[in-house]
Amino acid sequence: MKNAWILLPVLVPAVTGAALAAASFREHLAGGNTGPGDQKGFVPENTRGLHALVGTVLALSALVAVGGAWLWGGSLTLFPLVDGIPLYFQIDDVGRLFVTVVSLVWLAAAVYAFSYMEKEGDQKRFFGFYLLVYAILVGQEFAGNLLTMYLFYELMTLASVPLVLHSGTREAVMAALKYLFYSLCGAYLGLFGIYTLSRFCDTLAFQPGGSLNPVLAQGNRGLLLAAMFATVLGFGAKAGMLPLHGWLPTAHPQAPSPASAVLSGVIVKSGVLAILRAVYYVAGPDLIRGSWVQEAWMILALATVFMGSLLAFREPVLKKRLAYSTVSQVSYILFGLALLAPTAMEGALLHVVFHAVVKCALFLSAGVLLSKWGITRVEELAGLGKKQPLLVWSYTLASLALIGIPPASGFVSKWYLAQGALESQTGVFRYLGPAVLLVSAFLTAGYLLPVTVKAFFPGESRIPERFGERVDMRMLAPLAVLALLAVLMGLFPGPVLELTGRIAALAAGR
Amino acid sequence: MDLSNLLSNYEEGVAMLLFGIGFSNLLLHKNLIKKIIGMNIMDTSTYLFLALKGYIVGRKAPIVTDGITSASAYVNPIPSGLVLTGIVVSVSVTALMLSLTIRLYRRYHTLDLDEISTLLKKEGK
Amino acid sequence: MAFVQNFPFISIVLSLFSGPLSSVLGGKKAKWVNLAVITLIGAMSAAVLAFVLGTGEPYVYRMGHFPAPWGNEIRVGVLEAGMALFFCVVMLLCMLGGERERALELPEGKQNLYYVMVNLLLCSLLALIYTNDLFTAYVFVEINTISACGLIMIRQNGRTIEAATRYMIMSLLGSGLLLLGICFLYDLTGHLLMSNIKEQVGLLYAAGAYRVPLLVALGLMSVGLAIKSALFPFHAWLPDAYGYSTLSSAAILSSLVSKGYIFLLVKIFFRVVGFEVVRESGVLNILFVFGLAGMIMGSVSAIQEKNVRRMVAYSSVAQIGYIYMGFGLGSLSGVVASVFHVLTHAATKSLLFISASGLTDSSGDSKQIADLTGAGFRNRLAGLAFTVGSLSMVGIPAFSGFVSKLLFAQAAVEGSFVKMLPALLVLAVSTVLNALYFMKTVITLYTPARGERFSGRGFCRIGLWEQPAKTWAMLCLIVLNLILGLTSEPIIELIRDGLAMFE
Amino acid sequence: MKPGIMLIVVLLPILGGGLLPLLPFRSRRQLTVYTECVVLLNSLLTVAMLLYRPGEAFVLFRYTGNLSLSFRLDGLGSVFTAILALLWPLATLYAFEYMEGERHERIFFMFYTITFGVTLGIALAEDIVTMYCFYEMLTLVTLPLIMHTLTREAVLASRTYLYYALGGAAFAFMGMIFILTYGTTPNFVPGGVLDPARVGEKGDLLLLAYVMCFLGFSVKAAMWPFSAWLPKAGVAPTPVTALLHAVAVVKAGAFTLMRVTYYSFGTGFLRGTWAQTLLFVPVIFTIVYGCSRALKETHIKRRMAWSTVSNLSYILFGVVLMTPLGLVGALSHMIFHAVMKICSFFCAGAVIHQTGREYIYQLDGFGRKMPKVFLCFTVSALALMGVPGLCGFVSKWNLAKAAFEQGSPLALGGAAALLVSALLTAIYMLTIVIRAFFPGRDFDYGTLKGIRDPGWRMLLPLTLFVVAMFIFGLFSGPVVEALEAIAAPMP
Repeated sequence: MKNAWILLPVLVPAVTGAALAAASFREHLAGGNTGPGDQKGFVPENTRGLHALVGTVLALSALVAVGGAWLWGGSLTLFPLVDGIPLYFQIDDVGRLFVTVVSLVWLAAAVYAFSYMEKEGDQKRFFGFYLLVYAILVGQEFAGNLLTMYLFYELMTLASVPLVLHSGTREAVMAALKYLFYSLCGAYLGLFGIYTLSRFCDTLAFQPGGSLNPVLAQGNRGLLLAAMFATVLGFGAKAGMLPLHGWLPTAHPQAPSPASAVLSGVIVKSGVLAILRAVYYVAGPDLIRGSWVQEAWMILALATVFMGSLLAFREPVLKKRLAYSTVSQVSYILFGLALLAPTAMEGALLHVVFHAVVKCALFLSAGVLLSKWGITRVEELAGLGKKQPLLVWSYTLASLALIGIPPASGFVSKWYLAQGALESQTGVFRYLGPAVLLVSAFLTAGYLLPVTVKAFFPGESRIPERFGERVDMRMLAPLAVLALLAVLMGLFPGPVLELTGRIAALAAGR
Repeated sequence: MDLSNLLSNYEEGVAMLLFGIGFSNLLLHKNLIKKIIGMNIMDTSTYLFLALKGYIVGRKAPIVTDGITSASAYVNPIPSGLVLTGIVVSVSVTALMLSLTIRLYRRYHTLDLDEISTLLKKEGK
Repeated sequence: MAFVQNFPFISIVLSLFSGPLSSVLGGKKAKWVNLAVITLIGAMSAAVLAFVLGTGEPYVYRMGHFPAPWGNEIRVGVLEAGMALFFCVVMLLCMLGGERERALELPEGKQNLYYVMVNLLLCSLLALIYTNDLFTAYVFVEINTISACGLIMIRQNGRTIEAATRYMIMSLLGSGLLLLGICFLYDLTGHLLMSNIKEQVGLLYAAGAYRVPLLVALGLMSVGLAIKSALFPFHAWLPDAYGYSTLSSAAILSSLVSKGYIFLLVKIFFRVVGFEVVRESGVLNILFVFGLAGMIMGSVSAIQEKNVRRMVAYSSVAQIGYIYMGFGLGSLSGVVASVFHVLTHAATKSLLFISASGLTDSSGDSKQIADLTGAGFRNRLAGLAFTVGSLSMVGIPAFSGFVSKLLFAQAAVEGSFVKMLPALLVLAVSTVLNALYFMKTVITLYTPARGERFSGRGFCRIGLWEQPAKTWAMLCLIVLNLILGLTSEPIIELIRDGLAMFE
Repeated sequence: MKPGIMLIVVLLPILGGGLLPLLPFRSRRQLTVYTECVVLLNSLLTVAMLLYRPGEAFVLFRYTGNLSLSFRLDGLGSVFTAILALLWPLATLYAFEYMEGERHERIFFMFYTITFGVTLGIALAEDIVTMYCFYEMLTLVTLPLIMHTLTREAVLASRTYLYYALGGAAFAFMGMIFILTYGTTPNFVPGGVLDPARVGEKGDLLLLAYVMCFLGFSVKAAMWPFSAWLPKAGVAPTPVTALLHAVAVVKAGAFTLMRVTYYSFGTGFLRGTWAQTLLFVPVIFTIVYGCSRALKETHIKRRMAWSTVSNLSYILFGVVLMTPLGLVGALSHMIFHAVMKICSFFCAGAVIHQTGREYIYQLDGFGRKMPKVFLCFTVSALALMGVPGLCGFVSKWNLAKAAFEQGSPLALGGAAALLVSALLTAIYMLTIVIRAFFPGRDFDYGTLKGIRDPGWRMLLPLTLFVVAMFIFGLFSGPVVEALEAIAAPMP
């Protein structure tokens, strides 16, 4: 079997994760107290060993995944899943892009989590599912046809639920259920689209520009458009697009910070990936270009952008605020995709990368505040900057990047988005889009910067002593790295640009 | 339709009329005795009808007297036979009905069937 | 002329004279005489049946060898012989099944009178089956009525007498109409022998003369017989009569008496008037409508009924409805179905009555369905028998009811569109209704009687052989049901041949 | 192989079961061993029969005229037969543990075994009359099973069941009559047996007959508005509810519908007529209705029952599509749903048997106490939702494929309904799972003291079902091909 290596980064973390989860479950059965006797297998007892195991597995598989994706590539066909459509992996640029981002963020968050989760407890389960989700994401990014991708998409939904309800409180469980049902609802909408495409396309395998069969499609355009709309709506649910965005502000804050970091940073992107695949690689952008679907999509995206930032602006609780900002930021990406123009798509892809990094950094810092000093609201952190410059600075850098102030990375992507909008043939949206983006940028500034301001200029309010305690380096380091990355990518966007440009030219080129 | 037809054999008409009377009596009257009377009227009307059918004008009853032997001299004997049989039947039936009536009267001191039914319902047997 | 050919006449005479004989005997002797007579007649009918099947054509037996149109004739075909045999069997089983009740319920001195009535009834039934003379038929219809009335009222209580009275009144109305109809036919044709009448009617009809009187005569006769066999609107007397008379009477009345009239009606259709003529006339449509109404209304009132005997009685109203519906379809297959249903109903209804009494015996003689709770465990055979009967009535495959349902439905589908849909729908609906009340009872039978409302009710277990006669009767009837249900083909063939011989 | 084998596999359980109350068993153990042996032996025979297929028909005896009681093993029949043969022994095994301590076990196992034979009779019936006969018999032999506890509600439930079933049969009977009259033969022939010469202008009449017939048989398949009996029948012991009301009885209903639609009236005659349009409506409605009722229901078995209602309508949806693909979809869902639903039912039964708790709000934290059972339950839940990689997805895919291929708006609506119901399924299944595994931080496990997994006789079937779900889900290829082969001769 050629290219069997593709399975490695999927299976290895999956197996390890499953083992860990099983181990934690066994502890559960024993009623929480685990004597040394009742532990079998290679799952280590002490947290250090656990961290070591997780770290190595994650690092290795990330290495294999990214390295393999860039160096070897290739495709791999397994047994047919349902009527002749096989479980099929194929590595293309999109896969490379996403897998890189995912692995990066995941590693950073993992390092952070090692320290963070010591307070949370039940680390086995957490890291178990953490690895599991990673494996599934890799699978989704390497997936070579729509069905395989859908398989991993749905598995990912299910596997990420335990991350959300990790704390196990009633609210957490409710939030998890909400998350689950929203995503499933979306998934089934998407499935409707997949059914349709499987009938009207030559193949469900991804190929730039899609494989819609004009003969079959003859006279069925209405149905196809409806199906595409369902798809966008459905997968949009995971990306927190209107109208199925409700779960996001509830679920993300409930999860432990590393989890919410990856949720906001990466997992929402899997919705984006799904839409990208379905629209650009199976149905083909020409199908919906200029149709009501495109307009509806753009309207929804823009509305989400605006609404998201507005809500974030009004939100006092930091993590919720960040969650709302995710809602709006991801819709930037969706808007970019909706424009169906190369430049805009490029911008969208760039924003995928940048937003992943930035939002992860932001959530991590919020996590620090929460776990270290129990700070949830903005007012409470007055004067923190004096004591914790590194923390606050990296937060600030990240937020600058997200706002899109040159030269930080966000600027680049937004620039491309706006340019793409202006170039595109989408009537009123050519101007409406950039306008909304601009407004929401202001809002972003409005809801992110106050933190910095409060932190550095506490005014006369006295600074609590406990701010002095030093923060575990394992938390600060990934934070700093990500923040730095956010800026650097802004300064030297070359390699990324080159990659995204290639993708966009292939997929969205006329 | 012309009435001449009806007039020419009014006897049948009468028979039918009687039958109707008897029938409706038997069906509609509450009182058992009247029912029985109705039944008898009904039967009798039928016998009248039969007898009429058998009768041929200007002929004798089929009893051989003073040596007339050709069948053409007599009326049709069969209906008379039937009437006799019928009378026998109706007599026996009437007897049975009367006996039933007596039993009922002894038990319930009324001749009204519906009353009897209501009484029975009261008895609840 | 083979000696066998005398059997019909002999059997009639035998049953006729065994009546007076048993009136002078004591109860026990009378019983044995009666059973012997029935058995003997059954055997003779079987012989006749064999003979007729052998020759393959009907024969006419002149009493006293007077030629038609003066003499009185007996005419024997396959169907007649078969019916006679079947009636004997059923009657025998009913007598067996009701033995114990007769001993308990009938006043001591009157035992033998009962057998007089039964013998007379048998005689009249045979006569109705065999006779070829319309007026004779009338006479025996009356005898039938009288003896049936005797069977009802011999158990002396208010209900039975009232029922007997109502029954008499109804059947007098019926017989009055019948008689008048016969007179009309005689007036029109000048004959009383069925075959001759048929010739004449054929001629008249061909000539197109006397259409209206012919129609009137036919209508009078059909309606008269319909009334006598308790077709739906005229069934008021039936529940009381069946519900309160002694067991064997109820069984015999429900399964045989009305069937005698129905059989006579079939003969009138085929042998007197000719089925084509009947079909042309609208009479059948009337019967059809009333039949449908009966199928529904009978079941509906059965559903409301609390007393098990009365419930079964009401269900016979529905079953009679089936039969007339079959006639009403106006096709040969319809009549075949009806005749088969006559057999089915006779076999099943007697089974139901007998097993019901078996169940009530084990429930402290209470006839309320509610009190039968768990009776299926107390008297297992009766429970089984009742279940079989119910299933057959509902029309579950492997039981006789299924076959007749099948035949009815097929006849309906072959028939004209106008009648097809109502027939089918009503058939389906009435099946559901049957299921409603029969299956409810069956389930009650097998619901264990827990709780104090059943304590002190005089419930008792009844073993298999505590009432041997009843046990045998039930077993045989169950077997009869299965035979009708499983090997129906030859029987149906026989019915077809018989009807063909009527022509 | 001799055709007589078919008679044997039908009669063996009937006789074997019938003997049960008569045989002198000294201990419960002997009883169970005997029963299992009978069932197992019969399953083996059945499998053998499926492997060496008897070619020609076996005529038991003739009713009137051309009506006969005869068996024949064809593609459709062998699918149903296979399901039964594989599930019954497992269910019996499960029943042994479940029924421990219940009253009159003998009667129970007697009818339980008899039902096996009768259902096989339906599967092997060669003509519509035979099928009808066994169909009626099935109603009767399952009745005592529902009544088994003999409590008041059990009796009421059995009454309801009886009325519904017999009533439905009465209408189905009418349809059968039409087949007998207007068909060339009562036997089942792919593509239908209607004789165009006899049909003539009476097309609409026959469509009416078909609708009557469909509605009649759909009673057993618990289609709305005839679905009320199924949840009521949940009072029966779980092996019964699981096997009979998730597999045998309801599947028998679906099976008969396939027979009538594809083999008697014939899709060629029905496709595109008002009858099809008319029947789409209740079917699609039921798909959603069942789920929403399940959502409302808090009694665990009744919830399962309602979900059965909706899942059966998946099958019926495949049937009314009236295309070969539709048949494939229907058949695959018939197979897969059997596995999934029996598994989830058995889990519910295990809970009830171990703890006597019957309501969902009582299940908090059970995941820790009965881990094996609830893992199986989770898998079946995911399968029912149609998570890819489990068998539920495959059948849904096939159904949707058929719907799109058929292409009429109603069909597409049906496909949409499938997805809606999938979502609802997710909700009503996963709420249970989440409750069981994540009762909330402050939950006190002390309240669940002494609750543990059941014994191997319950766990073995569950495990096998779970494995089957995965296998069918991942390697559905051969199965689906086989089904396509069956559906191939359809016009």
